[in-house]
Amino acid sequence: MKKKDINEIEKQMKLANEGLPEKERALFSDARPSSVAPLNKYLEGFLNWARSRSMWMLAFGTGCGATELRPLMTSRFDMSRFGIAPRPTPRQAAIFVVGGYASIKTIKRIVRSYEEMQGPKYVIALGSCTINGGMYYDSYYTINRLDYYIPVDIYIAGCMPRPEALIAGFNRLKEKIRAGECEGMNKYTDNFDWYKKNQKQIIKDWNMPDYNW
Amino acid sequence: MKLKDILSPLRVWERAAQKPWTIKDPINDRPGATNYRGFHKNDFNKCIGCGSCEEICQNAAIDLVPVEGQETKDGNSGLRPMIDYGRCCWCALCVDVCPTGSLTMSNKYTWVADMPEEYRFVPGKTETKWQESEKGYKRSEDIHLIDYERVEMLEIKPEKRDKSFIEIVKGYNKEQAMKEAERCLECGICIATCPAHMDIPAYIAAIREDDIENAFRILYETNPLPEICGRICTHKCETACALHNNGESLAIRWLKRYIADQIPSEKYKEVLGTEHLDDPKIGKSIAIIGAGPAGISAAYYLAIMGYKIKIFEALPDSGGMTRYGIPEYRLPYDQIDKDIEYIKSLGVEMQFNTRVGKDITLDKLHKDYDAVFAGTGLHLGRSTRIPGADNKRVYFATDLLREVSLGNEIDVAENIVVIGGGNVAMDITRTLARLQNKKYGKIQILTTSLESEDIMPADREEIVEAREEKAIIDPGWGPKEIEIQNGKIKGLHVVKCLSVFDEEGRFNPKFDDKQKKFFKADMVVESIGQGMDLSYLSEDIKSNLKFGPRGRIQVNENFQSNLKWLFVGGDIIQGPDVIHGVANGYIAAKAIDGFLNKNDKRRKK
Amino acid sequence: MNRMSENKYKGFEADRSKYPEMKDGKPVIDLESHKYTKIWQGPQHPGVTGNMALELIIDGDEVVDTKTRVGYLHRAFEKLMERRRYIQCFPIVCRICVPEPDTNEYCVSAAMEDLSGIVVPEKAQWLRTLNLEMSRVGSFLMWLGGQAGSIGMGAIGQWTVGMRDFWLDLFEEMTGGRVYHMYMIPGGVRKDLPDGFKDRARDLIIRTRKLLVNIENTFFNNIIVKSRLKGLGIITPEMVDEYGIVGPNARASGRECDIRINNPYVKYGELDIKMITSNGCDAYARAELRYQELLQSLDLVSQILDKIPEKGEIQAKLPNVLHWKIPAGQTYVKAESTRGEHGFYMVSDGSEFPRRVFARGASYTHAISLLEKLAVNISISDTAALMVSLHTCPPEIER
Amino acid sequence: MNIWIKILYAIISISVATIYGLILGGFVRKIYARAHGRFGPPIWQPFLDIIQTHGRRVAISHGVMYYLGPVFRLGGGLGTYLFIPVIYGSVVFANFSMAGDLLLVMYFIFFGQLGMALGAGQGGHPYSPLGIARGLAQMSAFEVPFSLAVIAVAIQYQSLNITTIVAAQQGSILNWTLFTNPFAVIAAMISLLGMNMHSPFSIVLAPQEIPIGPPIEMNGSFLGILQTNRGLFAAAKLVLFMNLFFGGATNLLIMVIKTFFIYLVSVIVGASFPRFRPEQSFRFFLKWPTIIGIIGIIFVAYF
Amino acid sequence: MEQILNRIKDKIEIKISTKKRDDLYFFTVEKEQIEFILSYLKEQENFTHLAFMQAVDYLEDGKFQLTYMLYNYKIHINLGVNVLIDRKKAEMFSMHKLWPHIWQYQREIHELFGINFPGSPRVNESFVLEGWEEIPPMRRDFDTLEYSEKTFYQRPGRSTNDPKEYMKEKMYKNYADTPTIRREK
Repeated sequence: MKKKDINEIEKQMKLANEGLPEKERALFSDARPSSVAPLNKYLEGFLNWARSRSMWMLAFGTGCGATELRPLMTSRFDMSRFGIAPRPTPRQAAIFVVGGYASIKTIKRIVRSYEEMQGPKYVIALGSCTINGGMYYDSYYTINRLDYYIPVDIYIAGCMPRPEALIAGFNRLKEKIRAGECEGMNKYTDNFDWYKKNQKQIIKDWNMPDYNW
Repeated sequence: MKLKDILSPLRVWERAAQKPWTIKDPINDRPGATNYRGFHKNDFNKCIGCGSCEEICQNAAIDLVPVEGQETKDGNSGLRPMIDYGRCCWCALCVDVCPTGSLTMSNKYTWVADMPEEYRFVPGKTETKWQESEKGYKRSEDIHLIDYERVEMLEIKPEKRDKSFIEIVKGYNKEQAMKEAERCLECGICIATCPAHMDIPAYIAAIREDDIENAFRILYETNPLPEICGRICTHKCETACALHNNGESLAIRWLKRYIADQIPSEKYKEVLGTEHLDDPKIGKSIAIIGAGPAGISAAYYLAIMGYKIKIFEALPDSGGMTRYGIPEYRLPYDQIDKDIEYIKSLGVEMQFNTRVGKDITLDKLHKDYDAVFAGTGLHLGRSTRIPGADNKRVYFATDLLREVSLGNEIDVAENIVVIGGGNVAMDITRTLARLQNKKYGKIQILTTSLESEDIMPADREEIVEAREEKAIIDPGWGPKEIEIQNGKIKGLHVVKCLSVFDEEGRFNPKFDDKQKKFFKADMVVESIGQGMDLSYLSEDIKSNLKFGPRGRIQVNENFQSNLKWLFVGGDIIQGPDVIHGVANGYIAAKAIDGFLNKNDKRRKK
Repeated sequence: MNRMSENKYKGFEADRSKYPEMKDGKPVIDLESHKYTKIWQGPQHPGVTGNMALELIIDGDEVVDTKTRVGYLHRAFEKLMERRRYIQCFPIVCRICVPEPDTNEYCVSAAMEDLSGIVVPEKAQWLRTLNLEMSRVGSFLMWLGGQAGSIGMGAIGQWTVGMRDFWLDLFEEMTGGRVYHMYMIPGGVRKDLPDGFKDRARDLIIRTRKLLVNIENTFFNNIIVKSRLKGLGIITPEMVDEYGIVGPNARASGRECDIRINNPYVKYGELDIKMITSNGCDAYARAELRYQELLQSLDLVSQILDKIPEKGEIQAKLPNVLHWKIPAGQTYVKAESTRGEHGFYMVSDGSEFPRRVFARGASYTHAISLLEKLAVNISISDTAALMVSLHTCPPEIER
Repeated sequence: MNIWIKILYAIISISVATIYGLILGGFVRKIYARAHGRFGPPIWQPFLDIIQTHGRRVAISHGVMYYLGPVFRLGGGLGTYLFIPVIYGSVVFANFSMAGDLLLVMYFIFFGQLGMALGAGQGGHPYSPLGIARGLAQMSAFEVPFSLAVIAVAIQYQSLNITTIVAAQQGSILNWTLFTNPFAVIAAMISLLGMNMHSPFSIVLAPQEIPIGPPIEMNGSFLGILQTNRGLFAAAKLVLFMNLFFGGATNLLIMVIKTFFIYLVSVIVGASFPRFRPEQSFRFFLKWPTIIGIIGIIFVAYF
Repeated sequence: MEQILNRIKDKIEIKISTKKRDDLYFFTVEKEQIEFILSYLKEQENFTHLAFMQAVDYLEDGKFQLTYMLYNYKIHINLGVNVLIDRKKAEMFSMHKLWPHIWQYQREIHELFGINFPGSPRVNESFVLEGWEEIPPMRRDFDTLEYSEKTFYQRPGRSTNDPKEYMKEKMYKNYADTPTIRREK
């Protein structure tokens, strides 16, 4: 292969980061995210067990769903019993609870936070709004299907889902994690272009790097 | 800085000594409240698939889908709501609006799924954990999203009406009609039940919009006799009405009447757009026997399709049974005229006092016209054939009604017994009651029927009104014998009737001979059904015609007999009622059109 | 106001004079100079119900300039209502404010009733009053936890949110919904009280009072709470009109504005209710005032429970809601939410759909104009406390 | 003694201390939870958290210093711990106690924080430097009363060797510094509140103000190391306080009981008070505890 | 209140004035008078509290209606002042001198309705929308459902049946449409 071709391919492998101003591009990574295969069966099983017992949730309450997270965190339902703890920063969180409707302005932050989370990461979608638009199906400013923008592992029905339903959702997520079925992060990197296309279609002022490392 | 402010906060730890509030096992320990709005349930036995839930759902979460095992029938569309939990907001408006009360909610609220597509389900069909759950939100009887009470129809008081034949029902005024029209759910289930398949929701919507002319046009799409039907239709649609499940059905008939009443007869052509139909263009002509609803309906549609029509009628005026079988207090003659004059004005010729078979033969009609439609109706009375029924003071109801309509004097007796439980029986009862009242100043008429009160075929309001007019209705008796002394009727012996139909639904009355009664009478009127008079068919035709069960001429679904040129419809085929006649005439008219055009093409080939 | 004159509060008044450059009354901040840091707080923020971002320019720990950024929760309710039938509006409006949805339900129902001339039956009015007052209790409880949490006292939040959950249980029994009650429909309410409800409610009032005593001991008599909240975010009485401040925020600055008393709606006119005001003007005064109002609300709930009639219609007759037309006109209906004046301006054009519905939330000015003014020259530690102390509810800003 | 055996003992000692520190952390969470009216997480939750953080597949790094931050922090923890004799008289838990170790320990307490500051600064998130500024400022502030207390202790026992100090306190409960020099202990205990960073001195992490501050960008194994260190460092601090002021421990059980109660002071105060504003916190340390500390020194030196 | 209305009527001409409730009045004034009337109401008549300011789109008439809702703390009465402005030349005076917080209403109306407020502070800053490229969404001619369907991918696979049509299909399919009226031409 000629060197020129290799350069070309390398260039294609890089992200364009077109939303950024010229002088800032150098400050951001332009590498593509790549998927990470699970480790060998037993080690991964052990880690999955630990992951399922220590679920760090990003305390980003988007939409109404955040309201029911509060009773869940506090004395009546006390989710810390189940090893679920809120983390204030996406870097440390593994679970993203998208609490219902996401306006365009919020989905931008959701995408960004999701990308900043370090894998393996899981997404729980609450309520009707994330499934098929919910009661805002005809609103010009809320998305209809969350799975078009980030991969979703669990959907919980309700408007709002009650804390009990949320706990049931977390339990189901635990099962899935232990069974090793939650590979949303790899799904995201494998279908990266598709997700990006969808995201860029609705987020008109894309002024962030293409992938928020 | 106070010391209290430093020490007092340490009382936080008081809480540590108390029992924590935490629920041990939240998923199982906490069922939803008794009227919690959880996941949906649907009782298929009650659901009629009217789609009100779909209509009111502000999230467009509900679809109506066909469900296996749910058949489409009168008053039940066979569709069932499928709910998308990707839309639902659990506001329970669908539950509150459900006219049958079939849609409810359980108190279950936990549903987790991996795939969003799972969240579409048909409550009642899809197997769910909560279908059997007892608790949950149900429609409260105290709240009213839909008006289940009909707007009251003004009627003339019994004291005022029982002497005269003026129309009882006054009809809705604009305000009342709008209010009544507002009750419509627009589900459209009634359309299938209406024999003429009138677009009921559309014209009711037009009333709501106060666009009477449009409503009127919709009426004429399938029914050219709105004034008649607006008064005396058997309104089967109203039994199919979704509101009927939980209250009073919509007064569809009265609304139809309201529309027709609003348009003066001189505006008919303008509104319906039939000003320039005078000259038939096709050059084919059709003979119609009988100016009853079926014949007139056929004539109207054929006329607007451009055929030349001639109607032969044995009686001196048009309308058939509507004029000669229905008393004037229910259907004033000028209203019949209003409908029929318009049809006449479209160029339909009517020849009265001409009995086919006597004054003109059917064969001649066949020869002179391209097709013949016979809607001759049921004008012969049927007898109970009990001992004494052959007395001259035993009458048939149809004959008496015809005589009254023709204006002939009737020898009304002081004590009358009417046998029969149908609408005709009520008509004759009330007619004779009026005549009695005129003649004797009092009413002594008794109506008895085989059927007990709850299964009497007459309309409820007819029975109520008859009673208001002081006629006695004593149903549930089987006539045994008319007692006659010296050629004069003394009365009627009856025995208790236990059941009318057997288990297979056939007519097979059972009596209890021990319970007897005697009704005193000078005159007996039989009103147990009518028969047809097919004497106009010549032997030749008769032998070629195929007959179906109960002596009816066999016709295909287009009311065409096996003689291709002869179409038969109306009471002699279906019914008996006006709306079937109208529907038959409508179908037959189109079939005749198709039949003649087809012949055309063949000839050209 | 007396306190205002004291010298010790003077230092907390927004004073921009010490910043280098002022242009048109605004500081010119050059981020390139590396003297200032621009930092975003939010969209997620504990203590605030909903997402709202503060764009802060800080100099060290001190906030130099604040801009409120909203829109994360914009769902276009008003646009959606323009294409929904009148009856379909009430489930959607309660989503405008999550901790206290009932005020929205009441306002939109009352606006429709006002426009179409429907009179709500007596019992339904009482049930509405009960529901509104209970929702105030729930919202205040949540706010109290938020205020404590915003300055780092988690225990109070744990208690009050837990206690609020017991109130939600009552709501669930009464209305069938936990958070979104969708209880008040045009014409009345949806359900009568269940059996034994009053006893359970009275029991809960006693429990809540007990908890509040505990909170008074630990939160209000707390030296650090006082040191942090006193003098924070001073709203002078003059600012009340200038910034359209309503509700507890205005009452804590001495303004007598309580719609329940000034313009009584539903059955508030028949209750024994007193205007609570304070002259503290700062965050601590607001917290104390809200605490007093919470106690008053508990008192009102028990008053209502005593007065509620046993029997009666719970809904006036509506026309068929599927084609319910409301005569043309405009109206403005308001109610006192925990944040202040909450109103709905509804314009009808005689069709089956509203022409325009506007939800006026109290946070609209509190969180933007007012907060941008108050959140200057304070420590970055206090922005959260300040934001909560104004009781901002972002969903009602952008709707 | 053979150096290898010493190292082996040190490893055992470190493991025990870390495990103890983490369990103590888990237990404290449960105590907090009780005050909140709930049950709280299981006490082994910190271990699961550490496994989980180490089990992350991706761990983004921001540069060399970013790697060094957690390492320094752990180094600080180890350094602090390794020079404190944990159990008086025990060979295994003697660690590398030597003459003047008290100074070394005090240095190492600081060391970890500084290292962390470097690493967190590399993360580039604006909240990190805010948190670091607060953390270092507060540390400087509480270091004053703490140092004064330590000086008082050193003066009192005429030694900078912790083992000696512990030895001097043996015999009777009245020999504890707590009773011999209560002022110094009060000053030290107040600065312990700051050191443990519970409310009202939790200004560094302060999730409501500067979302978790310095470690905001830390993730995966970086965070795992920090968490491990938290267990170790907590144990080290408590053991140090126990040794200096509460008579040390002669066996593990006494160590556990004493340290637990020392920690409980922080917990009791922590649940009762909200957080200080940073400057309030600094001012606080430089005011009362400092005065008390000075009184402590005067008390030892002249009485 | 009647006195106040009379006093106002003395000063300017009020087009429409309605009493909605005892504590709610509305009247309509000309665009040019708005500045005067609002300051008069605020300064002289104690209508010091501006509850809100909003716009209504009357697409059919080509007008925007602006409403200023005032409140009087002394007599506890709400007063709505309506102004109709031309939809094509949608522009209004900024009232931020009277009430400082009105700028944000004006910013919102500017963004959602596209009405201009020259001189209003920060009026061009984005309020709730981010990266909006369509016409201002609260205008009546903006169809939100259509936009949503176009942009946000509704989940496919749903279909519904109208009971009316479905029953026709099942039960009386052959009962075809009305015969067309054949007319002379």
